[in-house]
This record gives sequence, structure tokens and C-alpha cells, in this order.
Amino acid sequence: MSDPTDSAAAPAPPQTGSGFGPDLAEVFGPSQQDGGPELIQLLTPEGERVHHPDFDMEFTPEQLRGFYRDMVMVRRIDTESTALQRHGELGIWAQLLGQEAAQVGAGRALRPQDFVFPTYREHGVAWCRGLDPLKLLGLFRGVDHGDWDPEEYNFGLYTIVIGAQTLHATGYAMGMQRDGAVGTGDPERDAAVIAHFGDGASSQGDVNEAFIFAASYNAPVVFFCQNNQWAISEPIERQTRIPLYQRALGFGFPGVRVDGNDVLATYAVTQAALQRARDGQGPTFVEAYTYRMGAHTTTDDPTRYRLSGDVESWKLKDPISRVEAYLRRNGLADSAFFGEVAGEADDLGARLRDGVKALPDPRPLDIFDAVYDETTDELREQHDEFAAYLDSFEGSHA
Amino acid sequence: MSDPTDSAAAPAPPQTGSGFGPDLAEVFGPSQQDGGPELIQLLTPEGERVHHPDFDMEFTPEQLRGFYRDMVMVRRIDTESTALQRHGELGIWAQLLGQEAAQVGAGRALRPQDFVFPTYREHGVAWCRGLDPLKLLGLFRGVDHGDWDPEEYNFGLYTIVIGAQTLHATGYAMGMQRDGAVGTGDPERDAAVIAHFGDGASSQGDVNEAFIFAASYNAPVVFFCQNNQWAISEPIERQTRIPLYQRALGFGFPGVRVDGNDVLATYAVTQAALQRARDGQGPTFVEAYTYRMGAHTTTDDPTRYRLSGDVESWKLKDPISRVEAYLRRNGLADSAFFGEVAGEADDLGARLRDGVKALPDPRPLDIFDAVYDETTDELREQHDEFAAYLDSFEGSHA
Amino acid sequence: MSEQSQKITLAKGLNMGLRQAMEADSKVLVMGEDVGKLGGVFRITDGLQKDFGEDRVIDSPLAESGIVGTAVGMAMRGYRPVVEIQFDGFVYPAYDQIVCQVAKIHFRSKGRIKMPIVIRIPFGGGIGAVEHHSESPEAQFAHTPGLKVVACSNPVDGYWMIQQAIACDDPVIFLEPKRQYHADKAELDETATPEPLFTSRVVRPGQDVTLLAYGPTVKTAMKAAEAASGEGRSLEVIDLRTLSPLDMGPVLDSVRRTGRAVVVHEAHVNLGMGAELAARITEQCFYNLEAPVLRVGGFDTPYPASRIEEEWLPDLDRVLDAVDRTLSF
Amino acid sequence: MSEQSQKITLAKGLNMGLRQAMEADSKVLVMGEDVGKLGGVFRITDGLQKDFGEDRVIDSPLAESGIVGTAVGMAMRGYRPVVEIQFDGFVYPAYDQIVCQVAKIHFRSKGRIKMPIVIRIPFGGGIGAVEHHSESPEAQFAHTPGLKVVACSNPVDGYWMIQQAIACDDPVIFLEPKRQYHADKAELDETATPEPLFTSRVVRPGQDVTLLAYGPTVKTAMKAAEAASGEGRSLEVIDLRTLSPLDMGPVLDSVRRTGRAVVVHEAHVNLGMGAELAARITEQCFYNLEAPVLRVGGFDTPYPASRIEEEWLPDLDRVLDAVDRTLSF
Ligand SMILES: Cc1ncc(C[n+]2csc(CCOP(=O)(O)OP(=O)(O)O)c2C)c(N)n1
Ligand SMILES: Cc1ncc(C[n+]2csc(CCOP(=O)(O)OP(=O)(O)O)c2C)c(N)n1
Ligand SMILES: [Mg+2]
Ligand SMILES: [Mg+2]
Repeated sequence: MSDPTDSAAAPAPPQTGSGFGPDLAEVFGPSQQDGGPELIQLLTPEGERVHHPDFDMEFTPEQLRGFYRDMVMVRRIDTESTALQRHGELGIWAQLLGQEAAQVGAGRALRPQDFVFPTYREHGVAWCRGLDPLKLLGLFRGVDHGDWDPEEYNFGLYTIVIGAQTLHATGYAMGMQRDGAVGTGDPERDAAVIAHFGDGASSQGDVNEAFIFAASYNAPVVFFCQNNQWAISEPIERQTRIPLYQRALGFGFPGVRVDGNDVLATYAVTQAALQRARDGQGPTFVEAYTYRMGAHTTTDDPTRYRLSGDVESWKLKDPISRVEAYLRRNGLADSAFFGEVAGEADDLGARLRDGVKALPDPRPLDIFDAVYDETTDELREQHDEFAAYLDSFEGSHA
Repeated sequence: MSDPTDSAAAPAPPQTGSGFGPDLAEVFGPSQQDGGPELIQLLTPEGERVHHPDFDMEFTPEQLRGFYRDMVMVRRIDTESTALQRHGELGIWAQLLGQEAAQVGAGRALRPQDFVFPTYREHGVAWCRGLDPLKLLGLFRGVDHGDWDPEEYNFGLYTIVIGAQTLHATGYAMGMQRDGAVGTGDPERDAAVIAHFGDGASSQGDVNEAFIFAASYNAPVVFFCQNNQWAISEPIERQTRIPLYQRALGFGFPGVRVDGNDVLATYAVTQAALQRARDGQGPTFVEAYTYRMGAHTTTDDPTRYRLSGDVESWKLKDPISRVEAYLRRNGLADSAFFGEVAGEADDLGARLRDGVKALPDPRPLDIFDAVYDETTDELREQHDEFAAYLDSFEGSHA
Repeated sequence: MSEQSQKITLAKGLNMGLRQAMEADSKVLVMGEDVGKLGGVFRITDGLQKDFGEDRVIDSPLAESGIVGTAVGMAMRGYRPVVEIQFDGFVYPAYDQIVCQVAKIHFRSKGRIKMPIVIRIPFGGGIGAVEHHSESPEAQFAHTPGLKVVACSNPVDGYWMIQQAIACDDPVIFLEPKRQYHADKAELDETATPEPLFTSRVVRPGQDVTLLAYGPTVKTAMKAAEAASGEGRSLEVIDLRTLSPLDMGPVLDSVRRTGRAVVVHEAHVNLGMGAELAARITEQCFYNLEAPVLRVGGFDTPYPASRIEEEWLPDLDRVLDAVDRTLSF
Repeated sequence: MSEQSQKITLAKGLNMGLRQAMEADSKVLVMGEDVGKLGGVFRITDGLQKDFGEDRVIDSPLAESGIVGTAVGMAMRGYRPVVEIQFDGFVYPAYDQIVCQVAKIHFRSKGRIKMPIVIRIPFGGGIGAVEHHSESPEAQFAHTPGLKVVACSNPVDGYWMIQQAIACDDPVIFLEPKRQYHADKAELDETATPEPLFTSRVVRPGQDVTLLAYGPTVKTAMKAAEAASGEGRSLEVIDLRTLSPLDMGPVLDSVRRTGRAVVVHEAHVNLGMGAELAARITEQCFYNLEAPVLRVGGFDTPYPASRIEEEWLPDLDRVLDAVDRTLSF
């Protein structure tokens, strides 16, 4: 036998193929810093209305006041829950401070028939779906894993395993296709799914598989990524070296980057993306460019890994103050309005404080509930044995 | 408490955001059909040398004859092994018919210090690495899971779980970075990894995670995808709706589509990509656009899912005949040469036929070998008990 | 053979059962790799796409987590997806979706969300395949609360059990002994009333030792019982059929009579189903046992190269050896 | 306290052990989510990136399969990666890489490729966390040939065992009882010679019943033994430390003396380690057993909401109840 290495083609002189396109430096440029030129914005941090060639929209004063009110209420849910955690009423709380516009903009773009797949941080979207915020607290208090009916609100349960819900969203959207609820032209009927996830999540296999399935079946799903710049202690640069919204292009569907601290732009872009989906045009990736102003959760200590200066600079881009500035400057809301909203927020805060303590603790035997739709003899036996065991303590446990 | 739904912004008239870019029809156009304009080619199916602005290269007659010989030998390995499976000498065989140029082009672009992570179909790359093809047959005969030393050939074991090896490749490349074997400028030292996978594999989470890790750490790895248009019975359209090489763009590194039936172009592009990696410029995605002329494996029946007409049209693009045509037309090889190669191939065929039968069967007690580097008492016990059990049959088993 | 009865293989039984289920309920979908035109690599879904269309028999991208994860979403939307995992060894990319989502969503949602998903897995060895094509992953799923796990062993059970699994509102891991797909034929009477899904069954009565088997090893156990009867030993064989929940009734009845039990499975012995069965039997029949429950299974090594697989797999001789050992205790 | 000895927590012991291992061998790398600047969510890798640099203490993208899969590649290149999985419930996306690759590559390659990877998993419950943060996945890994599985229970073992696991040329699943990280301090003598890694240890001698525990339940078992001694019952407690391989020597010795055993773990009872221990003990001590081996563990339900977790977890009372039951057999 001849030696197969004999016929090795002689190595050619190295060539650094310019055919591979522009240089690293060019491609992986500084657009990460301030959102870059591709950032879609309708309201500047200073509260000035700007226009966008593709996503411009008119908003009524009522809509604008509605956004403001939503964001104030959502922020109050957040600060109140953070305080409740500090007081030991919650085990943990996932803060959304700074992400109010991204969530309210996305949440308000939904129609009733649309369906939401949240992460663990979508308190603002939950608010827009009409979910009583008290219902969110059970999971963080540790009395349940989410005690609302997803079908009642078209708002799924919080999902903690990063990215898993993006596949559920895609499958749900495929179900809508099969139900004939896409592309009929009937606005009451056509529906879409929105899948929330974070910048960190974009690295999970599941999320990328969701992109592939959604593209392959042209499923009516909007992938709504809140790029809050951090996955716990890891900066966005660990997950991607180009603007994240461009990820979608490689999967064959559009991606856009919107100013996630601008509720108007987020609303406009998300509703357009949802409409594309409802119309049967398939998936879209929306990167809401924002910042996690707080800690990852109440157990996190961000001073260990990020500079306070960064946080300060993002304070100037606060989502609520820019709407307030716009409303005031244009005389669209008076101080009575602002006072009213503040009062409502105070009421909500009080209601959460009282309500959280009233959330019923689970009872020991609840452990065996709902493991199966049809329970098993085995489990019934474990239940009964445990019941007898608890009884043996003369009522001290059960 | 006020009802949170009260403040819903009134739904705006639907808008089908042109801002999302060009229409589906435009983006997801017909480029899948013939490789499209982005296909990099240096030798046409008719055997004409063409030039490319970025990836042009000069080849010596010796190199060209080498490619020819490699491809003929590799095809013989394939046809012979297919026959051996038909004769019951192999349990199964993964055919590469039609993919010879993609594999030889890639395999010959490697330097000794580079490392290869193959799938189960990289017989042609194995050939280029100097691996005795007989060693490949053990796995398919069922006597082992691959009986070569990866370090000896810098050629990893075949990996059957789709895509898993792309992460190994990325990790190995990260190891090279840590060894100071990247970007030193020393051609004997600088090294790269090549990860092979198929078009179907591109849908696996692992593969997409490999892209993310490679981009994040700028690892010296070339992702070499043989798009042979099929994943068993599923056409490429199920995995992507845009040209596959564009997947890389979303991860922030270059992707190119090369004519995988053109050994010259595949060689030129792969070696440029490898050199980028060795130089410390990071990952590249190379889509070798080719066609699986045979069945998925010898147990597959492609007549159930594809048209014979498709196969016929790809016959016209045969990787070997175009090199032969070029060599003949330009007087770069005479009939003595072609006869010699044919003879060599016959010898190889005979050697495989004889050799496969001589591959030693594993013995029952081998089962317990190499489970661990340091075996356990438990396993030693199972071994001894089984030995005693076998002995009890008076030598009929062991 | 009556009009309703015909001789079928396991592959045919499963195919017919799937067809029945799809005809009975338009919400039933089939998803997986190559399940469409090809009819699956084992042809279990043969002809279904032709008759029910691409919307109900869905060829998926090559990604198991994606298949199971999208099936979860479809189930939430009211569908009843039947997922095919091409081979046992390829279920692991979907493992997270199975154990963290499929298994837990009903519990997480306090029963508000049902998960009527069937995950079909051709399992076990003996077909001369390469690595990852001969695994027995059942113990891992049986260890996971929220999943139900069953294994069929014969054509008739295949026909009924797949329909029952699809009708079940809980997620079912449905294990199919791939080496039996085309092995034996059995007579199917489509008008019969099947036993409930989550029940075990004595398939051969006996007095001396109880053999517990499921899936591919039922045949092995039956052969062993046959051989033993030649030596005057009477072995009772139970086809467990359901692995989670276990149906301990017939098992304990039997062991109380025989005083001896041998569990036979292809999965690794260490922490395999045999461990759980041994623990439960011992706890519940402590004073009836004449010998410890013995286990015959795959060795605690990765599945070997195929030319040695028959040595690795539990066979008639190894079962009889264990029977000898339990009888000489 | 001597110069070499100091009082440390488990978190500190692990941190010191990792540091030692990194100092001793420059091929040792640490990889995972947030292991760098943050030092991990439990601070086990605190300060390591600062001292060993970003090349050796690697913050990874948020993808567990990616972490383990790249670790495999680094191991092939001669490195010794120590992977941190942030919480037990997040190991499943990496499950395929662990069971099909990490566990099998040595075997597949006939021993040519070594896989000296340590996969650290903070495991178990009791910290008041949300879903997926309190799982006990050990049985699934112990069922997988090719992996070795150990669990530490105290600061001193943490310090030594992590170093031994890193020095081991086989892949080790290294389970750390997260509720113990900052719970108790123990005196560490860095000059001592540790016992070998794959050995179990009697941590409290006794005559009446053998308690088998590991990880977080060692403390529970010790408390139970203490309480029982007040009632004149002498319980022997064994800290298993190694789950695969099992070190049956000390276990069998003990059960031969006591005739009774109770296994305590947080994992679900069904197909948990207790099943395997019960099966082996019964097989090897059949005539010594006065009662069946009993198992106390997590119920066969998903881990519950945290305000009820202490009821779900095996506690002192449930262990004593099992002790009562075994004694009244
Ligand atoms: C599979 C998995 N791995 C790890 C974790 C732990 N974890 C929870 S949140 C988080 C960071 C997520 O970052 P990102 O996706 O950006 O979302 P954000 O929290 O910033 O909203 C991590 C690592 C998890 N929940 N699931
Ligand atoms: C995780 C996994 N799922 C399924 C399979 C079964 N399988 C083997 S090859 C194959 C198709 C692969 O297609 P592609 O990636 O295009 O490579 P090709 O075979 O065409 O070279 C499938 C589905 C597998 N080996 N691994
Ligand atoms: Mg984030
Ligand atoms: Mg292919």
C-alpha cells in the first residue's frame, strides 16, 4: 500500500483572504457603547420627540399619559418588592429598575389574543396583561411557582431555566398557525406570540434553536430581547461581539435594535413586529437596548463587577423622566395628573405590602398536588403515609 | 386598587414596518438552487479554470495531480466500503460519494500541527491526515469505536452525536491559545482547529453555542460545514431559509460559500480561513456547497424522499471528472499517470477487502477495559464474575 | 383470522396505533427527524404524512431540544404532540426540556397547564449499530417525577399502548424495543378491549422464581422460562409494561408466592430499574423472600462495540445463571 | 490553633482547595458563569481570577452545554478544566455533553484520551430558593458508567476532596451541599494526609442501626444519631462521600454488625441512591438483615415552593421515624 500522505499538496504561501470581508475592527466596532446609529428612537433622553423613517408613529396624549402611568406603577411594583425582600417578606426579587419602558412598550403593543412567554423579570409586561402584581409575588415569596392562569391572561408562567421558554413560544406560535389564527386579515383573529429573554440567554442553544424552528416554519413569534447589558456579572461582550440584533440576520429573519428606554420607540417597533407575525410574515428579533439599573436580583452585589459611573450615565437615560419631560413641556399633563398617578402608585404599594403577608403558605400535603393530571397509586400512598406521619405529631406539623 | 388594564394605550393602526428590511421573497431567494452568485469557484464543472477576486491561487501540476489522486483513492475507500457492507463485512457505512473535493480540499489545507474534529463521514480528511483507511472500518464493522490515536494524526475520533464535536473543537482551539500556539508569526508553531459538521448539524444548539464561544474568545477554529443538501431525508430548506454560510454573520465572524465539488476552491478558501485562525484573527465559517450523491448510509433508501433527477444534475458537477478534464486538456497528466492512480486504487481496494476480515473481534472481557483511567473495585468485580461465568461454559464463550 | 384480526409486527402495530390516534383526534401531531416522507428511520410513521399532511406530521430541524421544546408550546396551545426521538442515545440534547419543562409544567402551574406529550424512544440494543444507538435511558426518566414511563414488548401492546399513551393527559416517555420492531408477528384483534396502560401483566405463570422484565427483555425472560421448564423449573414471567408508576400489585403477589425474584433489563445494573424493584420488593415482602432479589442487566460500562454486544446484553444463559443463584441461596 | 490550622467554612475550604490545585498545576483551569470577577454566585471561586488571570479563570457565555463541551476540548488539549455549574437545576442543558462525551470519550478512545474534568455542582435544597435551585441530580450521574461521582459534606473534606478530584484522571461529578457552604466552620490542618477520594467513612460509630448519608444529609443523620442516643439508641453514621463507585466495604461491615440500615438523601426516593444501596446491601448481607433497608428522601414530586421545602426534605424526625420502623420490624 502506498502512504496516503505522499500526495500531500505542497503548502501554499499563507493568504489572509480579504475575501472574508471587512476587518475585525470595522465589524466589531463601538456600536455597543451607546446603542450606535442603528438604535431606533422616537423620544430622546431629554424628552424630545424625534422621527424615524421607518417606525414613526403618532401618539395621542392619552396614550402618552397611559405609558407614563404604566411605567410609574411598574417601577413601584419593583421598588416595593425590593423593599419587601429586604424586610424578609420575599425570598428574592428580580429587579427591573430601568427596564420599564422596554416592558411597557412591548406589553402595550400586544392584542388580547397574542400570547406572552416571559422570563422571571417581566413584571411590567405582566402589568400590561392585567395581572394583579400580587400574583407575581408568590413565586418570590416561595409559596408557589406562579399562581395565575396563563390562559386567562395569555401570559405564560415565569420560566427560570434561561431560554427554555423561547422554544415553547415558537411551538405555541406553530400551534396558532395550525389553528388558522395567522394571516387571515381578521384583526380580531390573527395572533402572535412574544418571547422574552435576556442578552445572556441569547447564548443558550435553546434560544438559537428557537430561531431556527421559527425561521424554518415561518412561525408568528417576536423574539424580544432586553439587552440590559448584563447577565449577572457578565457584560454583553461575553455573549456577542457584534450588536445582538444582528444575530437574527444569520437565521434569515429581520432584527432591529430599539432604544429600550424609549417607550414610544419600543411600542412602535414591537407592534410592527407583532403585526408582521400576525400577518404571516414570520419571526422578528427585537433587541431592546436598555440597562439593568439595579442588581441582578436582591441577592446580587453588582459593585463587585461594574463601575458606578456606568450606572450614573444610564440614569440620564431614565425611561420615565423623558416621558414626564415631554408631557410637561408640551402641556399634555398637569400636576393633578402627576399627583394622581403618584397616589395610585402609593395605593398599589400599600396593597402589595399588606397583600404579600396574606398570601397563603402552602400546606405540607400540597406537595403531592398536581404532580400529574391523573395521580398515581404510588404517589397517593406517599401522600397517605406522610399524612399519617404528620398526624403522629399531634397536629404540630399539619 | 385600580385595574391595571385601564391605562392600556389605545391600539394604533397596524403598520407593516418596512424598517425590517427587504421583503421575504428578496432575502430568501433562489440562491439555494445552484449555490448562487456567492459561490466561490476556481474550477468549473467542465474543468475550466476561473478566477476569483479574493481567493485566487496558483497550483503546481504536482499539486493538481495530488488532488486528483487523493480524490480517486478516497472514492475507492468509499465504494469499496459500501461493497463490504453489502457483503456483510461492515454493519453500516457512511458514504461520502460526491464529497471528495470538499474533504480533500479541506484536508490538504491543514498543517501538521492543526487539529481536526470530524463527524462520522470524514474519510477523505482522514486520508489526508495519513490515517490508514483500514482503521476507519473498525467502527463500521463494530469491532471498536475508532481505533486510532488522535494525537498521532491530530485527527479526533469520529463523533456520532450531531454537532457535539464543534464544541470540543472550540475548546481545543482555546487550549491552543493558552499554549501560545496562535498568532506568534511562526509558521511551524501557529496552529488552528477545523470542526467538520453537516448542514443538518447546523440546527443543533451545540453548534450554535460553538459559534458563540468561538466568537467570544476569538478562538482559532474553522467551522467547515459540508452542505450536502440533505440530513438523511430532510432537505437543507428545513434547517435554514437563507444560504447557510450567512449564519456566521449573525455571530460576528465571516462566512463564505465555496463550491465543495471544486477541490481547488475548497483548498484555497480553507487554507485562507485556517491561516486567519492561526494568525489570531479568530473563527471563520466555510460552507462547502456539495451534494450527497449516495444514500445517507448504507441503511438508507433515498428513493423514498428525493428525485433521481436531482442526483443526475449533480453528476454533471462531479468533483473528480472536472480535475481530470483540466489535467488532460492542459496536458498536465498523461495516461500513464491515470493508469497508475487506478492501479493504486485497485491495490487499496484489495487491501481493504483483505484487511477488514482480519480486524480482530473484541473479546467479551474487553467490555470492561478503559471505562476509567483508574478502574474501580466494582468494575473489577463485575469483570471477575463475568470471567468466572464465562469459564463455567467450558470455553464456549470466551 | 377474523375480519378484525391480522398478523402484525411491532412496527406495524405502532404505525396502526398512531394512525388510529390521529384519526380519532385532530389535535394529535407527530413530530421528529425524518418522520415525514421517510416515515422515520424505522418506518414507524410510514404513510402518516401522506395521509395527514405536513401540518400534522412535521419533519423538524435536526435539534432534539427544539423538537421537545416546541412540542411543549404546542401542548400549551391544546395540541397533543407525539415526538419521535430517532434513537435512544439522541434524547440527551432534549433532556433539559424533558426533565425541567415537560415533567414540571403541570406541577408548576398547579395543574392549569396539561402536558399531553408522548415522547417515543426506540431503545435497547442488539441491532448491530454504532455507538449511541443502543442505549436504555429509562431509569433516568423514571427517577423524574412528573413523567410517566412505559415500555411495550410486543405488537399487540404496541398498538394499544401508543393509543393509550396519546390519550393520557400526562407526559409519557414511550419506550419501544427497537430490535423487536420487525422481529415477531402477533395476531391483533382491533375490537378487543385493552388492559389499562399503567398495569403490569403476568405473561407466563410459574411457581419457583419470578422474572421481571420489560421491553426487549420480555422475550429473553420467556425464553429463559421455556428453557428452565425443560429442567423442571417453573418460572413466572411478568411484563412490567409500566416503569413509572410501577404497578407493584402483580409483582408482590408473585414474589409472595415464589419467594424469589430476578429482574432483567438491558440498562446498566447500577441504579437501573432493578435497584428500585429490589428495594421495594424487599421492603414489602421481607419475610417472604428466600433469597435477595437478583439483577441481570447491562454491565456498568458504556455500551460496547456491536460485535460484542450480545455478550454485554443479558441473555437466556445469564438469566438462568441468576435463577440458579437465587435458588441456591 | 497551630500555624497550619484554621477554622474554615465549606465555601472557604473549596476556595482554598481550588487555589491549591491551581498553584500546583498550571494546566488547571476554572470555567463557568460568573466565576471571574464575581467569584461565582456562592463566591467559591472568589479571588481566583484576580490571581490566576482571565486565561485560567474563564467567565463563559451563558450556555452550559457550551461550557462542558469546550471543557472537553480543553481536556483533549491537555488541560484540567474545573467547571462550575451555577445551580444543580442548570446542569441539564449540559447533560448530553456529560453522558455522551465526558463519560464516554475515555472508553471510546480505548483509553487514549483522558478526561480529567471536574464538574462542580452546588446541590440540594434548604436555601429558600426558587425553582431549579434545589435539585439533587446525583443518581442520574451515578447511573452513567465512565463518570465518578462524589459529594462532600464538610469544610475539611471540601478542601481535600476538590484537590483529589482535580488530580483524578477520570471525570468527576463533584457535588457540594450548598446549604452548608457558609453554615458551619471546622478546623483545617493543611499538613494532614487526607483519606483517598473514593472511600466512605464512619463519622459516628454505633450498634443498633446504620445510617447512610452524603452531602447535606450527613448533618441530618448526625443530628438524628445525637437525638437517638438520648433515647438509648446507638446509631452508626456513615458519610458515603463517594457515590460512584460506591465504597461498600464500610457499609457492609456496619450493616453486618447492626442488621439494619436507613439511607438518607434529598434526591427523590424512587431510583435514588437509596435504591441501589438497598439492593446491594440486601444481596450481600441477606442473612444479616433484621429488617429491610429503609429509605428516607425527597418525595417523588418535583421540588416544592420554598416555604414548604423543609417538609419535603428529609429531616431529623423523618430519619428517626424510619429508625423506629426498622427497629420494629
Ligand atoms: C440554564 C440556566 N443557567 C443558569 C441560570 C442562572 N441565571 C439566572 S439569571 C442568569 C443571567 C441571565 O442573564 P440575561 O439573559 O441577560 O437576563 P437578565 O437576568 O439580565 O434579565 C443566570 C446565569 C439559569 N437560570 N438557567
Ligand atoms: C443528536 C443526534 N440526533 C440525531 C442523530 C441521527 N442522525 C445521524 S446523521 C443525521 C443527519 C445529519 O445530517 P447532516 O448534519 O447534514 O450531515 P450528513 O449526514 O448529511 O453528512 C441524523 C439525524 C444523531 N446522530 N445525533
Ligand atoms: Mg441581561
Ligand atoms: Mg447533510
